[in-house]
Amino acid sequence: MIRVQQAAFDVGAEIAAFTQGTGRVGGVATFTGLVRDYLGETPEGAPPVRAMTLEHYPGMTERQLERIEAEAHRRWDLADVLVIHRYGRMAPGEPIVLVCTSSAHRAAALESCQFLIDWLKTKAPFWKREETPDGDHWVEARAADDAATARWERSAP
Amino acid sequence: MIRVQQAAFDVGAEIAAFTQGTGRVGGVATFTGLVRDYLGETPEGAPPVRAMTLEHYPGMTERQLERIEAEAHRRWDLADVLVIHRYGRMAPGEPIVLVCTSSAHRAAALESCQFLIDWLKTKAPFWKREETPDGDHWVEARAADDAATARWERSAP
Amino acid sequence: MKVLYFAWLRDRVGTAEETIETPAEVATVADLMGWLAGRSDGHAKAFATPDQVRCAIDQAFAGPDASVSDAAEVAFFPPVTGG
Amino acid sequence: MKVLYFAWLRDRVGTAEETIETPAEVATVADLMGWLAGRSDGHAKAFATPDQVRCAIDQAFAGPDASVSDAAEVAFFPPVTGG
Repeated sequence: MIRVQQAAFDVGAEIAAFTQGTGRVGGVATFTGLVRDYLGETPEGAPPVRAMTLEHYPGMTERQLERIEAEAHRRWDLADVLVIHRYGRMAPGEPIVLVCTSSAHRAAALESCQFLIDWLKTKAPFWKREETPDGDHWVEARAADDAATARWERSAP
Repeated sequence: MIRVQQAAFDVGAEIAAFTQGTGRVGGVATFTGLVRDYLGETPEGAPPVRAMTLEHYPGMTERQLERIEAEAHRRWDLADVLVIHRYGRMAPGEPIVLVCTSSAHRAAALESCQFLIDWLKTKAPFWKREETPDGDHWVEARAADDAATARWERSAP
Repeated sequence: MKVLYFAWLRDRVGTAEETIETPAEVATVADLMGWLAGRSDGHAKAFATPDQVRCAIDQAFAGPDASVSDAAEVAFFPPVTGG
Repeated sequence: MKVLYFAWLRDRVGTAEETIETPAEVATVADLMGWLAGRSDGHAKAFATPDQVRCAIDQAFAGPDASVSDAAEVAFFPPVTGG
């Protein structure tokens, strides 16, 4: 299931409900992405982020996330998939994105979870704008994200 | 943190507390292993499991899990690690094990989560006994688990 | 044809959406980018670094050589940064 | 020396723990397994498939050639199946 929403969500409650619904198959993997309270790769010397706004392309976002979900089901034997992605303004510590996968095989759950977060980082039309003491700025795309996605294009299990 | 306990735990509440504690770093990965309601690799024709009992080696279990946790911190730049592993009797759908990792880098969180569950499958002294309509039996170790662990011995990031 | 702009492309163009009629020689995404760049100073700034611009035709990613002849909705935006 | 048995090794031996005194020629884990196998029918059954038996000396995994001379606690069990 795909959900694109402005409202904050409760990570624990979402994972509990997902696990309750499909848990008997064996394993549940999750990844939660949260707003950091600093910029860049390491906290040393990085300016603090006061808040972040995620803009997206309504319509295309849902289409891309549904394609990514279908691709995960095609590549792995999964019982269930949940992707929640927020847009709008959010504070440090708030969840941005949650990916949950369940499978009888733990490797399938874990690998598909990583695949989904890697893919949506480069294929879902979202753009982050950070508010810092030095002003607002659009976050630049990272080459590492493209590399992470390219990895999955080389290897189809 | 390592917890070895008989009591059931609330997956959602544990993940929520872990995320609350370290979430601002960026990403949280989790894996939950649950008691399946059937035996073996696929549900086809497999008899139902009524309950499962996990025996362990008190003392050695904690030592091994602490070593595995330290190894994950050595290999990846992690903000925090939580491993909860239960022993005793549990019903289908109940959680057996929970691994949570957090990091500024999503790949570190996801890979270390997979590493931890792979390693504890072959390095932590637990033994599963399943109760089925055909009687009780000890679960046999899977060659796939050894292979999953061996993979990490070849590749240290 | 409806044209949408997102993130810093919208900031530079100064609008999120406009409806345009293109001349017949605008056949591809690259042609359209060049043509749009001539519409205003804001458009020119938005398309000044074309390698930093991504395109979707009718809500699917499209490369610079993709045809825009039958497009109802064309969107321009920077490389995505969600997740 | 304290010897512990887990899972089906305990079922077969019939006890979870026993304290033993070994003769001087029992130097390694493999020696100890052979010597224990002679203590009862249950012990013999437990050690009948030695490739299915794992060992820990003082709560750390030990191979068949590891010395048991200074061991306080030796445990035997099947390959682990947790997680």
